Amino acid sequence: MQGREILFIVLSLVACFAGLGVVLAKHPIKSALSLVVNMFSIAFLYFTLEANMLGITQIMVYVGAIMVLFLFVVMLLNIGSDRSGMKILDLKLVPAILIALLMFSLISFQVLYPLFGMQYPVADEGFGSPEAIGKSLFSQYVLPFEVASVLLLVGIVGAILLARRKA
Amino acid sequence: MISLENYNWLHSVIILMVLMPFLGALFQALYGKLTECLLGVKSGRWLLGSLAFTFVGTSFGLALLVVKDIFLKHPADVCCFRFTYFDWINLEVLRVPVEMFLDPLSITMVLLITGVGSLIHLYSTAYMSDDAEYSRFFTYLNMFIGFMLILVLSNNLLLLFVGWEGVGLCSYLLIGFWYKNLENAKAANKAFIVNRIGDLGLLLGIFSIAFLLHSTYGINSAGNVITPQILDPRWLSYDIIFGLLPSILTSYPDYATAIALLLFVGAMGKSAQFPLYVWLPDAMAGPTPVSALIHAATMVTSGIFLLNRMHMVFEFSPYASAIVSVVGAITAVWAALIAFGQTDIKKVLAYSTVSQLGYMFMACGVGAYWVGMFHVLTHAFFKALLFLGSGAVIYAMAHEQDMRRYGNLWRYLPVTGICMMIGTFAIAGIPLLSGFWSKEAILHAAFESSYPANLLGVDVATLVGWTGVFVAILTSAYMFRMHLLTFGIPFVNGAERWRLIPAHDHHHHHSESEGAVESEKYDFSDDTFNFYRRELCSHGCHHSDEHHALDKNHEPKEVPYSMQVVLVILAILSIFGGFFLHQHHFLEHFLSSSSAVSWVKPEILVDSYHDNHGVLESLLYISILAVTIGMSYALIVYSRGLPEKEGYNEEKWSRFRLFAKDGFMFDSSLSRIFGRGGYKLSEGFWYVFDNFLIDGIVNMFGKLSSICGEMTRFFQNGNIRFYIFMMSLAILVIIFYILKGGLN
Amino acid sequence: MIPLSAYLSVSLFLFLTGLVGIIIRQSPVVMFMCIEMMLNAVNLSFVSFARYAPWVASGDITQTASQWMTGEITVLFVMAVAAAEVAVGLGMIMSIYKNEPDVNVDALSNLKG
Amino acid sequence: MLEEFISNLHPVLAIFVRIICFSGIAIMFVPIQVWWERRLLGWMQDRVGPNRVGPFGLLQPVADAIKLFLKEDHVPSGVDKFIYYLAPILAFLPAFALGGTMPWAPAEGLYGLLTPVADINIGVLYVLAISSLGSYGVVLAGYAGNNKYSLLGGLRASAQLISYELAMTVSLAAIILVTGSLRMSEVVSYQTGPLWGIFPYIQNWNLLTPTGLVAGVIFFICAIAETNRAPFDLPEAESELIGGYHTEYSSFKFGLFFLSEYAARFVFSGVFATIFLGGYNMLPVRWDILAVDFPGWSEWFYFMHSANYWLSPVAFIAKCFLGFTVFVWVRATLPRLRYDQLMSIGWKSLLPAAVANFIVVAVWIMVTNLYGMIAGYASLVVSAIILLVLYLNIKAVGFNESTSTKRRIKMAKFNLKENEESN
Repeated sequence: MQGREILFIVLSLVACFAGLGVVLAKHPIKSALSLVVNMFSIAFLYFTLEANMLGITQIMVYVGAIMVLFLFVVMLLNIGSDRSGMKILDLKLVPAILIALLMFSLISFQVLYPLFGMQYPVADEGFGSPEAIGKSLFSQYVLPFEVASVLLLVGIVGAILLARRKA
Repeated sequence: MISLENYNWLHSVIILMVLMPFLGALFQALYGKLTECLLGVKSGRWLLGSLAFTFVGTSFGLALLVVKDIFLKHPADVCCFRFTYFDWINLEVLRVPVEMFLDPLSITMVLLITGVGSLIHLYSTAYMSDDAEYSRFFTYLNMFIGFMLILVLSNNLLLLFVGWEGVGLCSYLLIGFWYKNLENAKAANKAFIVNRIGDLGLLLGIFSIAFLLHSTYGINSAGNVITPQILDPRWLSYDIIFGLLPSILTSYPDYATAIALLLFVGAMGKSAQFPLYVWLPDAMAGPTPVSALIHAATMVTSGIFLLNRMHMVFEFSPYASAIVSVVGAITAVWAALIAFGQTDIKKVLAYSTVSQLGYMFMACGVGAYWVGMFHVLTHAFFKALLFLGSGAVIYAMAHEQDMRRYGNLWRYLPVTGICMMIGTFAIAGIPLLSGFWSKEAILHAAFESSYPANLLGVDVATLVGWTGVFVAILTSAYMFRMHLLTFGIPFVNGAERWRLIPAHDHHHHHSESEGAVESEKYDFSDDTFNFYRRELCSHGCHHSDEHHALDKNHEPKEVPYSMQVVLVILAILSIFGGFFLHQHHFLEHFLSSSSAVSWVKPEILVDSYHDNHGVLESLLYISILAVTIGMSYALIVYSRGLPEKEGYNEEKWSRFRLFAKDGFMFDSSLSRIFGRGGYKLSEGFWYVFDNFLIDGIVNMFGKLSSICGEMTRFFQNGNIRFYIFMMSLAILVIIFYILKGGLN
Repeated sequence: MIPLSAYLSVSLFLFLTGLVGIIIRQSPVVMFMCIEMMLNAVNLSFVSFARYAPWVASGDITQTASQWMTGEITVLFVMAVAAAEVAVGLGMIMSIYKNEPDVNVDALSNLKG
Repeated sequence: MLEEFISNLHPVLAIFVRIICFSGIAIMFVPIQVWWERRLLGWMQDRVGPNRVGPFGLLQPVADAIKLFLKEDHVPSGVDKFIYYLAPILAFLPAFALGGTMPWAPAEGLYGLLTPVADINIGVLYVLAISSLGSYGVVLAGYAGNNKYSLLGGLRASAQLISYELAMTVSLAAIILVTGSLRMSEVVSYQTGPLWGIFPYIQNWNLLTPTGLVAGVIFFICAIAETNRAPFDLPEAESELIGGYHTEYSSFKFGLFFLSEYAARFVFSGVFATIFLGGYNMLPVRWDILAVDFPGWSEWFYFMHSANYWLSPVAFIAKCFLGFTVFVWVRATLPRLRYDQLMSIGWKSLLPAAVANFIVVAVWIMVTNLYGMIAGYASLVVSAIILLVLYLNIKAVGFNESTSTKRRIKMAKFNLKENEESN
């Protein structure tokens, strides 16, 4: 066991528990906080994958902006815990978990198990660096990049339209 | 061919010539109202009018430049130029460039269009000066000139079609210029729709030429080039067509007849030939300068131009040529007879135009294409003169168009009167005036035609010739009738006839009559004031303050100088134009040489069997006699003013004249057959097809989908979580399927 | 050495947790959070695939960047889309809550057939 | 000796040493800052300030701290305990983590082992990411207080942070564009180049360049907003919200908020100094170049050069204090904004200005690369003028609108009066 493995195990455990927390927490604020932790740990998982730029972007975009928005909305609307509660005896609970288990076992047997021996190549200098991402973003992926910017613009307009007070 | 290297400037001059009017139109359309706002209405309109005139005048100047430097320096038969600008359509097998073709025929038309066009622009600046939508008028007018230039200058059939449709559009817009009056809008629609029939013919003609070229020499369905001859994909351009057609048509003479007739249908629509002439008289609803420019001098002659351009096809088909001349003859007689029943001065001129167009087609039909163009030119001079003169009269007479209200206008409008008299003399064929020369040429061509034009056992050419003589009689008769009714000094029943209209207080009456018009807007059953009301409708709404109705205190005044100048110029052209063009057979040599490719005429055409030597020798006397007969009839009947038989009370009219007034019921029976018949037919179709077949199918699908909806609505329960649940179930199944190797 | 499967199984676990969360939770905000978590899970698998791709260690950055950065670029785009989606989605949730202060997703079934 | 000791440490321990070096300084300076702020405020407001405890009141912060920690640690009833305890920690951590990539001395010799904590290739982004985390403490504190005023404070804080984060990011993007690197040490070393590429003896501190000046001003305003200081201190506006998000906190937990606020200001000043004020360099003078060009004075210049190296931590801390002083100065000068003013400044002024600045920089770099330096500066001027004219046009439209509304209101009143008279 080296440091890297320990780090991975810790991070993935944190991520998984935080993920469970998102689903199981009664109060939306706690769900949101769990999600923050989840995303933070995913960001650090990115770091372990040597995707520094993506990790920091993950923190900036998800943790710094999106989750703050979530918290803001939850607080602004003062959403309490599910008044009706999460029905433990909800008819959908059991089938949903069943489906999840089925899918997990199916994929892990069919996909994850064969991939277990996958080699871990030594990354080049500059893998995941801002230069590499920038270069491919502005050369090969410039069209999707522009489309994404338009999408963001549309998103802004849509959000303003949806959220503004009716006159 | 002259080498083009010394004439590089031609390339840009030609496109500039075409673009100038469009630029003018653009300016008028974009900045017309702005100019009026900025400079005030009066000076703004002065600027707009002069600009409109300048743009067209520049084109005319460029055309003159081309004539001076090219056509006067070189023999006509080498003056053929092709200018390619850019590709419009570029496919593997078809390339349609925007290209211009300059030859004697097209430069003749260009001179005519821009020359007469700029004169009429000049005239219009005064005529339209108090119309509310000055710049719109000039937008259309400039655009018309531009499209007309495209039509005559284009080097391929598609571009010709663009010009063809463009002038049709402008004609439509200008007929319906005063669109607030429903009658005008209807007239515009009529012109447009009737022209569509002709355009369909033209399109079919173009298609069949393309088909013929393509199927005979082109590329077969497998994509293989059958003959190496057609490697140039510009096979809609004239130079290619004319190079290939003769050999094809020699082997397929029936195609020649079919194509020629289809093209002729196109020409019939645009040039108002017999069944399709009905739109032209109604087109007089537009402003008078428009009638002069579009519906007398230029656009309606584009049919003749087409025949001249494509004359190769016609020369391969004597039958089609015979049909052309017969249709022309029928039109000439028919319209001339109708003209006798008309009391509206512009309608008389409209029918006269139709009749003269028939004349031109007669000439083309007997094989004398250059004569057709000759008559186009002279007719443009004197008919534009007559229309503009009538416009001047209408202008002076408070927009009254009924000749029965005129009389004795010599006293008030001497310049207009003299000019119109020259025009009348010219159209009637008084010797030495321009109409005389062209009419003589037509008759001459008919009698000495070399065509074996034997249709159903009748010697068509000779028949057409005699018809021409008859039409000459009729023409001089109705033209002098018009002139005498308008200007003639009545010998017997005294005064000017508008003095009989009771006087009325302008403003009071005006509001009253406007109210009346408002209440019974489209009911013109009381037809004494038919035209009066119509004019009121069309003009009254625009400038009710300035124009008053005609009444007995009206004093006609001579029109502004800018209009008089135009009249005088055109009068001079009407006097000397024909002689000038005819001397030393100038025009004949000039036009006959115009073709992109010279080809050997088919042998069938050389054989001539009819013998009209006697007639030809005495033709001059015959035609002079014809003019004299017509003129003396008119003098006898109309020199004493308006005869009782043609007065305001139409019950006293003769049956023939009443019949002619209605256009021999042709128009109304057309609408009855096609309008009502079509309605009944479609009603039947609606009952059978729509009710049972289509509705049944549609209802079946509706019922089917509603049944399906009933079946599937269980799943549509609005519960998002349920949807997601089902979705994940489906994903599971899909993953299972994929992992099981289902995609292999 | 961490195998690729480890990352993928974390990713799969988070994805399925999100899926179960969407199905069993009734608050729209929490459902939305679950969606975000699923997106993140997928992102994680993208990044790990990008890192474990066998051609990572071949060639210099300028030449092959576009090849081996594809996974990471995709993640960037997913983030952009998620940002837009959150902006609009939260706007919608705001307007839903304005009409109904206590929202249960099951009650929002006006469009049922 | 020290160098050897540190370089022989386990890398994880070495990182700990660096963290302690940095955050120890940051925490150590908090009391001094408190004293300095109070004295300065007193001076600016024409009063004395704390002067009883110790010489010049220097021990006043210590006394305050003792008082604070001896207070009863009160937990209001009905709060969400977990979040209530979590919030101060979340407020405390980012304030220090912010400086993680900030070099407070040159990366040579001894200093190179002590700073920065991690010179990663995304240092500037790291700063932005961590500064965006600063909102969590405030927001959660506001929520956990179970108090309407606290909640309002938290809401305001989160809205404000998100709004100003954008302008801050874009203003830094302009600097990144100029520098060409996200690495903090490269940002600093870029600033040691010749000024504007023209003056060889002066360092090219970003604040001395036109676009850098604009970006710097925007960044500093945003920094004030991000740390919730006056005039953007709406989340803790005493007159409206009592104390805002920390109303319900007392004793140690309040102390953490207090500490983190001062630390955040200090560290933000440090970031500002690093990115805009030439980092750890003492003066904007290029001593080494001078030494080469003027051999007669070279010894003195070399001395200054080495002094620049050895005194760099001092210079850096001095710059941090300078920034902190500006914070205090602004607080003493400007009144608190209204909430709508805050939003409109963020969205309508700072963000467009930052974007405009970014565009100007992009054009400048582009033109410089294509047509040379002179054309580049010309394009800078031209595009700035164009953007200014555009801005003035928009402004004019806005003025017209507002005046027309006013006029309409006046007219309406007038008509009302008329009607009354006629009645």
